[in-house]
Amino acid sequence: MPPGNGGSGVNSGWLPLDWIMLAVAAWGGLGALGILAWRRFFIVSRILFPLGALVGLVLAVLAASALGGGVETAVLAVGLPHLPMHLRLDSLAAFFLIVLGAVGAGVSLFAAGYFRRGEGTPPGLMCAQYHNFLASMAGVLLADDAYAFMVAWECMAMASFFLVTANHKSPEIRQAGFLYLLIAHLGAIAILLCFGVLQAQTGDYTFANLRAQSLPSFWATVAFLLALLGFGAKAGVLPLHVWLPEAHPAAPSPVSALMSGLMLKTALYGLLRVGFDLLHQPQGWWGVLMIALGLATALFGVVFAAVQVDMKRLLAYSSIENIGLAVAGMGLALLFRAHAMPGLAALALTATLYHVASHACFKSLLFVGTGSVLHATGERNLGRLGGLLRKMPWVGWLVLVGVFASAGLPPLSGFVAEWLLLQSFLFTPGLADAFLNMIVPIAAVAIALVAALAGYTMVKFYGVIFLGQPREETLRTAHDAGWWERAGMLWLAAGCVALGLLPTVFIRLIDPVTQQLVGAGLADQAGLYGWWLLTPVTIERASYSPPLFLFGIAAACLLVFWLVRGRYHGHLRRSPPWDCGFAWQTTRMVDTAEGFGQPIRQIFEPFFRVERTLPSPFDIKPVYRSEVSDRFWYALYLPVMRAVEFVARQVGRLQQGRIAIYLLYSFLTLLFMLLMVRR
Amino acid sequence: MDFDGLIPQLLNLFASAMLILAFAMLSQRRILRLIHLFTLQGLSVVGATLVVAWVTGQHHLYFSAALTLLLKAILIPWLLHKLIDRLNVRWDIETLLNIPTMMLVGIVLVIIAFNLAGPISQLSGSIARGTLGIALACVLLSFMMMITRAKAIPQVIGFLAMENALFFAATAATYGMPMVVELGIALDVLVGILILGVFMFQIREQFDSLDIRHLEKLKED
Amino acid sequence: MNALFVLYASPLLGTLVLALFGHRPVGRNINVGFSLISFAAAAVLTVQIVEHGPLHAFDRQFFIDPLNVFLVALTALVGLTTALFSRPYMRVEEDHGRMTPGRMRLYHSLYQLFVFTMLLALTTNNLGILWVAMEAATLATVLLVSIYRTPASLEAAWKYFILCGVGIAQALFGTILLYLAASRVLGAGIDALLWTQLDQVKTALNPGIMSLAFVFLLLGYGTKVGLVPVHNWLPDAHAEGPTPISAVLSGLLLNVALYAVLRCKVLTDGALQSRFAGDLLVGFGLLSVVTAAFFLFRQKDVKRMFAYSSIEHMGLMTFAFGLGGPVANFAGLLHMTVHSLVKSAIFFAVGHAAQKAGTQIMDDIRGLLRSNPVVGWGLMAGTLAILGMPPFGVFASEFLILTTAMQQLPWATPLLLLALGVAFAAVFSRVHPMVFGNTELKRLPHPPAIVPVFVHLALGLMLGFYIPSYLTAWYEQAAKLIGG
Amino acid sequence: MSWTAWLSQILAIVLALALAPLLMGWINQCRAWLQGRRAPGIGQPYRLLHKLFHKESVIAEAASPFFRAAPYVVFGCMALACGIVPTLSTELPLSPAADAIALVGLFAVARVFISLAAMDSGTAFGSLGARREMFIGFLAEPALLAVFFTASLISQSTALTSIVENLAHKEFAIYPSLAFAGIAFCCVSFAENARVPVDNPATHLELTMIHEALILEYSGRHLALIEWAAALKLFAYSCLGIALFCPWGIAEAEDPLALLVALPALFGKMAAGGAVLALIETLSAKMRIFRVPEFLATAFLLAVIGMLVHFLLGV
Repeated sequence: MPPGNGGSGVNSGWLPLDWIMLAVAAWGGLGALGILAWRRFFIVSRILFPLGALVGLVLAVLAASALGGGVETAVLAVGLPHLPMHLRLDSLAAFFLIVLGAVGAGVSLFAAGYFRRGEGTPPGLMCAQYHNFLASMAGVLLADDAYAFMVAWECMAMASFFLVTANHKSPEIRQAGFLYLLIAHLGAIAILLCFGVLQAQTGDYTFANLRAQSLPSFWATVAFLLALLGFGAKAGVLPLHVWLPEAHPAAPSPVSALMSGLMLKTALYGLLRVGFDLLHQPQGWWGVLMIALGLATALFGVVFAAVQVDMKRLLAYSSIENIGLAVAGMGLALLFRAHAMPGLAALALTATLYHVASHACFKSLLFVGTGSVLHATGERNLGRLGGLLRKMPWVGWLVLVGVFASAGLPPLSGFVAEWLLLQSFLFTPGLADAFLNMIVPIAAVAIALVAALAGYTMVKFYGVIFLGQPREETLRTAHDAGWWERAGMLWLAAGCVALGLLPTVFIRLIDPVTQQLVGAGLADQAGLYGWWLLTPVTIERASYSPPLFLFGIAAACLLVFWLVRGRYHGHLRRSPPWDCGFAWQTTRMVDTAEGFGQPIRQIFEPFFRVERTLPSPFDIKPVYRSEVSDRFWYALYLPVMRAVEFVARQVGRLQQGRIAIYLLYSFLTLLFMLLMVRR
Repeated sequence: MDFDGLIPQLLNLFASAMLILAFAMLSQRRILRLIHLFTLQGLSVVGATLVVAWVTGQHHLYFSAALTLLLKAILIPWLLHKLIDRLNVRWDIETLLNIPTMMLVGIVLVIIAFNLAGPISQLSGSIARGTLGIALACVLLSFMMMITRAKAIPQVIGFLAMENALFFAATAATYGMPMVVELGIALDVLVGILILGVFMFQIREQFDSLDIRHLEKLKED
Repeated sequence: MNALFVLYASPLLGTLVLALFGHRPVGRNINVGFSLISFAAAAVLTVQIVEHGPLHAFDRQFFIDPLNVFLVALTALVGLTTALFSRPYMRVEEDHGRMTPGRMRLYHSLYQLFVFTMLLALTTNNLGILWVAMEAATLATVLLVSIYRTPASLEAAWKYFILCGVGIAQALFGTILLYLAASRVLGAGIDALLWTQLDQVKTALNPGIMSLAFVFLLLGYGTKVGLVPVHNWLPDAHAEGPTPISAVLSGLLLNVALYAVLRCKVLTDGALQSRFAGDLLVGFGLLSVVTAAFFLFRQKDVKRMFAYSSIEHMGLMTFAFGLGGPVANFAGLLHMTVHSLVKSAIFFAVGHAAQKAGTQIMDDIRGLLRSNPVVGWGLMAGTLAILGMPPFGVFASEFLILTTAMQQLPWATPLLLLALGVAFAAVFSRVHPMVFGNTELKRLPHPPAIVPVFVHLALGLMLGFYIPSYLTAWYEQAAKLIGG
Repeated sequence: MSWTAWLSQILAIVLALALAPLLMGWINQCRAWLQGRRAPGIGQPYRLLHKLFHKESVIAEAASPFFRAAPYVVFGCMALACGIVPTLSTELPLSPAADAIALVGLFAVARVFISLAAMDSGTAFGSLGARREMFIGFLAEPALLAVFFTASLISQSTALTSIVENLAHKEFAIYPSLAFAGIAFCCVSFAENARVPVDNPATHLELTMIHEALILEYSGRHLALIEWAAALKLFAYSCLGIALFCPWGIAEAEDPLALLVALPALFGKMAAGGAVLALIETLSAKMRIFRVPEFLATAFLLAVIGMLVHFLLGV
C-alpha cells in the first residue's frame, strides 16, 4: 500500500516515490524481522542482509529512474497534527538515493558474510539497527519538512550510535560513541535552529514554505552559518571533527563503511539542500568561507591520516579530508552561484557530487576491506600487519582498487572527481572580484597538495598492510574473505572502476541535480565528443578520456610484456631479498606505519600535539612511544568542558542543603514578584 | 449600639493583635512563650471570625470560629506542649539572625505588605479595609520567622502562624471561605500537625536532636 | 457519572481496605486491583467524554473538560502501571529488610490515597478543593518519602514537607485573594470558587487582586511543580523515597501542580488582559530549564539526576504555557503527557537497576545490558527519549516548543538549546556506562515488572509519530482554553 | 584525425622510446666531460638495457605478483606520458586522453606503483625508498601542478596541446610568471628524475639513496624496464620543459613538413637541455635528505608565486 498520495497530479498507478517509500519501508521491515530473528544467525546473515542488499539495489534503480523526472511529493499520515510528514523526491534527493542504494547494497552484501556468530551483540539486533540506519538515511534524503527531517536525522544518529557501540564492553568505544552522539545532537540542535530562522516567523515548517521565504541578508547568513555548523558537525568539518576518528574506527567495519561512505554524505546533502535549495540569495563570502573551511579540513585530515598507526583511524581521517574537498567544491559552486555564473557553478557542483559518489564507493570499499583484515588477523594496528596480499589475494587486490581511487590516481573514480574539482577552481578568472580571482586558483594548489598527500597516505596504508612480509607470526594463518564479502567488495570496486572510466555517463546522472540547484548542466557539453571523452567546458580548454588513458597504459604494458617475453626469456628465480647484502634482516626492520609517517610528522609539526617518550641509552628494555593528538581537543573542547563544569559547580551551590536558605529563596522570589506586581 | 463604628474598630483591634503577636513571635527566644503567643494568635483569629460572623450573619462562620478555636487555640497548642514535654526541648531558641535586625527587616516587610494591599483594600468594600494588608504582613513575618529559626519546632510554629494569618485573611478579608473548603483546609491542617508530630519523633530518634542543622546533608557537592 | 463515582470511590475504598490488609502479601494484589478499577473507570469516563463531550457532575462540583480528561486517564494509567511495578519492587525491598509489613500497609494505603488526591485535584471544579487536594497529596506522599526511616529519607521528607507546606500556604493565600476578587462579582458562596463560573466572568475580575493572587498561586503551586528557585525539595524527595513514589511524583504530582497553575493562569489572563501571567511562566520556565541542565552535570545519584531532569522538563512545559497560543499550549500538553510516561518508565527501569546494584550511585551501576538486557534497553530508550531524541514524543513536543519559541521569543531559543545540549551531555554521559559494559551483578530473586516500562515507552514512541485524532482534538480544545 | 596526426603520434612515441636512453647517455657523456672523466660512450644505456633483458630475473621470496607487474605498468605509464606530451607536434590523437592534470596523475600512478612494489619486497631498504619517494612526490606533485596551473591560466586551458599552441603562437613576450614557474619546474624535474641535488643515481648509500633504494630488489628484465622507464620519464620531463618554456618549433596543424622542422629543433633543444642538466649536476652538491623538503617547498612556493604574479601583473 502506498502510504502517501502522489502529488504530481496522477492518481492512478504507483509513482517512483511510492515505490521508493516501499523500498525504504522494506529496509525498516528487514530491521523488524531482525528483532524477531534475534539470535538466529543463519536467518540474519544469509537471508536478511542479502535481502537488504537487494532492496538497496532496487532503491538505486528506482531513484535512477526518477532522476530528472520532475518533483514528486507525498504527505504521510504520521507526524505532528499540523505538520504531517512531507516527503519529496527531486533530483537532488534521487541522486543521493542512488548513491545510498548502490553503496548500501555493496556494504550489505559484505555484511552478510561479515558478522560472525558469538560476537557480543545479538545478530538480530545488529541487523535491526543496521537497516534502521539505512532507512533513516533514506528518510533524511526524502524529508520535505523540518520535522520529518529532524526525526530521520536523529534516528540516523541514534541507529549509528548503537552500531558504533556494538562492542560496548570497551570503555574507549563507549566513550567514542558518546562523543559522537553528543556532537551529532549539538549539530542537530543547530540544524533545528537553522530551520527556525528559515521559516521567517511564518510558523510553517514545510520545506516548500522555507523555500518560498526570502530572508533579509543578515538572517540568511545566520541560517547559512547554522546549517554549516550543524551539517558540518555531522560531516566532520574542521573544529567539529573530533568525533569522527573516534567513532568510525570503533564501529564494526560495515558500519564504518556506511558511516564514512554514506552518512557523511547525508550531511553534505543537508548543506546542499539548505545552501542551494532553501536559501536563494547566496552571498559570495559564504562560498569563500566554505572553501577555506573545506581546504583547512582537507589538509588537516590528510596530514593526520598520514601519521596514523591504526588502519581504521587512518581511513577516518582520510574521510575528513575527502569531506573537506567536497565542502570546498560546494563552496566554489556557491561562490559562482552568488556571482550568477550558473555554468561554472554547475561545473563545481558536478565535481562535488562526483566526489561524493566516488568517495562513497572507495571509502566503503576500504573500510570493509579493513574489516576483512580485522577478521582475518584480529589486528587494527598497522605496525603488526604486513604481507597480507598473498594470504588474502581477493581482499588485497580489491582494496588496491579502492586505494588507487582514494589516492586520486587515474583512471579510477577519485581522479575524475579531483580533476573536475581542479578544473572548476582554475576557472575563476571570470569572477567579478579581482581578489577572489587570485585566491581561488591558489586553492587549487592546496587541493593538489591534499591529493598528493592522500597518495602518500594510501601508499602507506596499502603497503604496510598488504605488502612486504608479515610482521607478526599470527598473520601467517590469516585467511581470505568469504564469498559474500568478496561479492560486496567486488561490487564496490566495480563502482570505483565504473565511476572512473565512464565519467560522461555518470555526469549525465548528475546533470538533473545541477539543473535543479543552479539551473545549468554539464552533461551535454561533457559528452559532446562521445562517451569516452570528458570535456566539461570545451575540448580546447580541457579534456580527459579515462578509457583511452587506460587503453594507452594497458596497450603499452601488454605490448612490452609480449615483446619482452617473446624476444627474451621468462626465467625467474626466487631468492632471499638482496637488501644491499644484509643477511640478517627481519621483518621488524621494515618501516612501520609510524616510520612511514615520520617525514610528515616532521614537516607538519605545528599541526600536531606530539607526546614522545624517548628511552635512555641505559634502558634494558627501551621503549619508544610517540603519540600524536589533536590540538583542537586541547584548545577548543577541553576549555568548553571546563567552562561547563565551572558553571555547573557554581549552579550546584544553589542546592546547598539548608532549609532556611531554601525558604529564603522562596521568600525572595515572592518579594520579587510582589514588587513586580506593584510596578 | 453603634455597630457601624465599633465593628471595624473591633476587627482592626484583632488585626493589630495579630500583627503585634507576629512581631512578638519573631523576637521571642523561649519556645514555651512562643507556643503561648501562637495560642493567642489563634484566639485573635477566633475573635475576628466571630466579629465577622456577627456582622454578616453568616452562620457557618460561627462554626468556622469554633473549629479554629478547637484546632488553633486548643488542640495544636496542646499537641505542641505535649511534644516539647516528650521531646524535652524547652531550651532557648537559636536564631540565625540577631533580633534587632529581624525587627528592622520585619518593619520593611510590613511596609511592603501595606503598600501592596493598599489598592486592593481601597476596592474592597468590606468592613475590614486594612485587614488584608495586615494578613499579608503576618504571612511575610511568619515566613521570615521560619527562615531564621534553626530548630524544628519553632520552624513549625512559624508555619502554623502563617496558616493563622491565612485564616485571618480568609475570614477578615472575604468573610470566610465556603464551608466545604474551610472544612477541607482544617482537615489538612490537622493531619499536617499530626504528621509533623510523627516526624518530630522520627527525627529525634534518628539524630538525637531537633536541630535542623542535622538536616543539611542532602546537597550538591 | 457512575464512572466518575467509581473513579473516586475506588482509590478511597482502596485506602481503607489497604489500611487494614496492606501488610499482607495479598495487599500488593489488592493495590493493583484497585488501581485497575480506577483505570477502568477512567477509561470508561474517557470513552464517555469522547462520545458525549464535557461533563459536569455533583452539582457542578466536579467536571471533566478537555484540559483534564487526558490527565485523568494518564493519572489512572500511571497509577496502575506504578502499582504493577511496585509489586516485585517492594517484594525485593522487603527481602532486603527495608520494608516491614507495617510500612507496607502504610505504603499501600497512602499510595491509593495519593492517587485519590490526584484524581480529586484534577476533576474538582472548586479551586478551594483543588487546594485541599494538593495539600492532601503532599501529606500523603511525605510519609511515603520517609518510609525507609533513614536519616537521608527523613531529611528529604522534612524538607519536602516544610517547603511544600510553605508553598502551598501561599497558594492558599492566593486562593483567598481569588475568592475575594470573585466574590465581588459572583457574590459570596461556593459559586465564587467554581472554576467554570469564574471562567465565565473572568474579564470582570479585579485585575489588581488577580495579579496579586496569581503571584501567590504561582509560587505556591509552582513549588510543587518544581520551578527554580523553589525546586529544592524535589531532588531530595525523588532520590530518597522509594522508586515507585519517585515515579508517581514525577509522573503525576508535578503535572497536577502545573495543571493547577494553568487553571489559575486562565483566570488571570482573563482578568488582566495582558501577558503578565505568561511572562512570569516564561521567566520561571526558562530559569528552570537552564539551571536544571547545569544541575544535571554533576550528579552521582541516578534518581537525583532524573529528578533534576524532571525539573528541566517541567520548566520546559511552563515555558511553553507561558508562551501561550495554540501551538505552544498544544506542545506543552503533549510534553506533559509524554514526560509523565517516559519519566515514570525511566524510574521503573532505574528502580530495578538500583535494586540490583544495591545502590543508587551511578558509578557503581554497570553493564545493565548484560545483567538484564530488557531493563537495560528500557533505560537506554527511556533516557534517549527524555533527552529529546526522536522518534519519541518528547522530541515532537520539544520541536513544537522550540519552533514556537523561535517565532515568539527568538532570544530565548539559544538559551533553551544550550540547556538541552548540556542536559544531553550530562545525562547521557552518565547513563551509557550504566547500560553498557560488563558487570558481575546477579539477577534479582523476583523478576522485574517489564510491562510497565515498555507500555509507557511504546506510548511515548507512538506520540512521536502519530497522535490520535481525539487526543489532538482535546489538546487543541485545551490549548484554546488555556489561551495565550 | 588525419593520418599526419597519427603519424606524428606514433612518431612521438617511437622517438621517445628510442631516444630516451640516448638522452641518458648524452647527459652522462656531458657529465663525464665536465668532471674530467672518460665517458662510457653515448650508447652505453642501450647496451645496459640489452644486457639486463638477457639476464635472469631474481626476485625476493616475499614478493607478490604485484612486484612483477609493477615494472610493466611503470613503463606503460611513461610510454603513455611520452605520447601525450607534445614533442614534435601539437596534433596528437592521444592528447585529449589526458591534459596536464592527468599527466601529473599519470606520473603519480607510476610513482605509486614503484613505491608499492618496493614495499612489496619486504626489505628495510625497499620501504625506506618507498617512503622517501612518496615523500618527495607529495611535495613535487603539487609544485608541478602549480607550474601547469600557471601555464594554463595564461593560456586558459589545461590541455597540453592548447597550452603549447597558445604559448608558441603569442608573439614573443616575457612572462615573469613563467620565469618563476620555469625555475620551479626545474627543481621539480631534478627531484622527480632523481638527479643530483636531490638524489644521486650513481650511489647506493643508504643515507641518501632514494630511487636506487626503490629498485634495489629488481634485476634482469624488470630492472631493464624500470631503467628504461626512468629514461622515458626524463625524456618526458625534458619535452615538457621544452613545450612549456620553449615551445617554438613544435609542429602545429596538419603540416607534414613542419614535422621535419620540429625534429631537428627537438634534437637541438634536447641536446642543449641535457648539457645544462649535466652542468648543474656537476656544479651542485648532493643535499642532505632532510633538506629536500625545503628545496621542494621552495619550488612549490615559486610556482605559487608564479601564479600570483600572473594575476598581479595580468600576464
